[in-house]
Amino acid sequence: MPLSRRNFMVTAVQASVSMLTLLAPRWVLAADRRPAFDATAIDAALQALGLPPPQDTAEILFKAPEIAENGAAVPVEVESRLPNTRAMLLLVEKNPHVLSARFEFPAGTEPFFATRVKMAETSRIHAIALTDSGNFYTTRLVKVTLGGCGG
Amino acid sequence: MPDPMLIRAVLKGETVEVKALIAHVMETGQRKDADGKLVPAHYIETLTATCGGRQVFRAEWGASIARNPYLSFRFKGAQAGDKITLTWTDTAGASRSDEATIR
Amino acid sequence: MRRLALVLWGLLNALPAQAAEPVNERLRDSFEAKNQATLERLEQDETQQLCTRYAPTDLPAEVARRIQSLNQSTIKPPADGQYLGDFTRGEAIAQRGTGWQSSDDPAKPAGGNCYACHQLAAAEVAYGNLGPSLYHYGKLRGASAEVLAATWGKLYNSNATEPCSRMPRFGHRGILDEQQLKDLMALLFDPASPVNQ
Amino acid sequence: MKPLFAKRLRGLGALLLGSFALTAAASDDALREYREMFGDDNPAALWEARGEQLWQTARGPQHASLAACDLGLGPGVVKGAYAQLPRWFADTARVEDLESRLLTCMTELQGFPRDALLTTRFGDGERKSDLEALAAYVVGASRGAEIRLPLQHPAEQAAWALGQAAFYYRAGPHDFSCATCHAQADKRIRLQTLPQLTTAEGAREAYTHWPAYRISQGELRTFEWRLQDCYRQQRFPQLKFASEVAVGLSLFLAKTAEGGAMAAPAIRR
Repeated sequence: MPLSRRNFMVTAVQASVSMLTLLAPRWVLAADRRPAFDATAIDAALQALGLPPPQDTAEILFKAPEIAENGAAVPVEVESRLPNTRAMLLLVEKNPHVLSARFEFPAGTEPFFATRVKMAETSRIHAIALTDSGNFYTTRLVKVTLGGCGG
Repeated sequence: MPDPMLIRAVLKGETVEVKALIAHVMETGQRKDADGKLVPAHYIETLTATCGGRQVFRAEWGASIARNPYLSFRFKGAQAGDKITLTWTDTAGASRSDEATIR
Repeated sequence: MRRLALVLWGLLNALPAQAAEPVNERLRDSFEAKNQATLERLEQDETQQLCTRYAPTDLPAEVARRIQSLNQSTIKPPADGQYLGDFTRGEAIAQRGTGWQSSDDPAKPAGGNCYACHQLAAAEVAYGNLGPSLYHYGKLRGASAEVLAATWGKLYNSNATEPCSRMPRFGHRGILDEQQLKDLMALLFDPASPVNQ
Repeated sequence: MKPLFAKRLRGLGALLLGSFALTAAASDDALREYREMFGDDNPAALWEARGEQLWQTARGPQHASLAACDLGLGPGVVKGAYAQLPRWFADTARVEDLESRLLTCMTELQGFPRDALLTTRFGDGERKSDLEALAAYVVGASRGAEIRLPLQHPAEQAAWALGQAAFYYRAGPHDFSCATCHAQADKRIRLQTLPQLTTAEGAREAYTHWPAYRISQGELRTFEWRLQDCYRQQRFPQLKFASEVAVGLSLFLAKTAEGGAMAAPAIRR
């Protein structure tokens, strides 16, 4: 819930951007997506990808640890149960650059991925599924703990 | 020359489960070395998987995928004995392809 | 010949109670100075010598008394008589684990790394258990002159009351300065400190 | 991998001392979840693969492979060798651990200058360490092997005694020794479980899982790195690589862990 309030607030600018994307081809070229990886906020990353704010869903299975022993590698496993999921995004809200990854699933490939992501600090992680009938997200909060005898 | 990827591809029913470990520093450009100097960003930007001439998976990454990346995905339409090829390209223009046989 | 001597040395020192002094020289050969962590750090004061010599067995009563008196005399109360500083700064000191390592910048203030071993504020769940929980420290004990002085003494030189304590002698060894100790005192005693919520 | 992490976490039930112990117990479950999610997919395998390649390739000024390197079980025998190190080697007339022995083989057989090998003893990102890769390969070939250290040679007994003395040696600004953190059961620093290295169970838990892929560094680290980094955090000067204390402490802990089955390279925070 806080995600939609805080990060996906639809401003007039964004609304017009998403209107444009309706007219644009489904996928922008890969090279055109690179600037999204430099975005420092979630709404900016989505805007750079020409995506409208996604809706909350329970149809994305998102496995992430509640507490990470180390932020250098946090395992995540995501599976979409939404029909016709073409791609998924992984975003870490508090990272210097919020967009971690984009995965594309051609026909015959399951909308599933597992990887390990760096987390600069305790943060929400968002998984967004891009489907034929719109974009949907789900969120996990991962607490990154401090460790060790020397800080 | 980058080190080879370690790829496992196992057929479970109709689905091939692929798991890969990739030797790569995935430098964010924000880390300082022992001398306090910033280590320049250097990370894998794209990774594709092909099987029988068909692209079955594509990943685009930022610098925040963990060092020595782990990746798993699943696809249908292949048999045991088929070959799957993974190819990555990084921000320095380096790339590497490795192949595994589906078991 | 040298080898035979080593062997004899090894056999003679099979008991840890006898191993402390001769090992000093050989340790020196196995270490090298790095940045602020110079070889002098291998030199032991009398407390460290005694604690090493009797590890891991129990200290004889007279040795325990000797260590207590050696350390009791080092405790200096705050110059202005004020024990309590700022608990917000105290929390930061308790969280910080760096300081005094070869990899640390000696110009930066050292931490106390209290959470490595103690529970303090309830909000921090990543705390260790080598030491007792200090949650509600002041709330449970009050802040009488005796309690303040005893706690200051514990922070300043833990070996004055507990010989060979695992806790560093923060004041005596100059790990933390007087103001930092006061800030930690505030973290423990201030009614508004997160420790006492 | 499951037993690895399950074992580390055993005994934390004893923490139920007060209402706030519940928080610690809850954190503990969550850490188990984090550790288990890594499964068997340990990047250490990348080091093992590179190390095997390095072992077999003719390299160095003398253009030799390490096929003639004797790790204690005869020239070229890698399988099970790590589980019987450190040990006395007649050719060098010294007790050597794996790192020290690899240095010996790489200088004697391949002709690499020792100083150059020491410069890259620990890898850092793009600057890879051949020693760490070779260690990963050799240790991986001891998976399941039982640690056996008969200590029949007097020099091995002397190394054990030095290791034990070093373990209890208390010094530095913070008065730390190895025993400060590693001589009691069921203790943690922050959320990291501290193995009790004075018991067979605790020493096995620690020793059988090193070398390990260290998540925080994204590097494979050997046991000597583990010791050196402990001393750094003890606020001691730097432990010299392949020094008497490094070998002695390794041997002291390996002896305490005797009977345990090697399960390295593992994965660690």
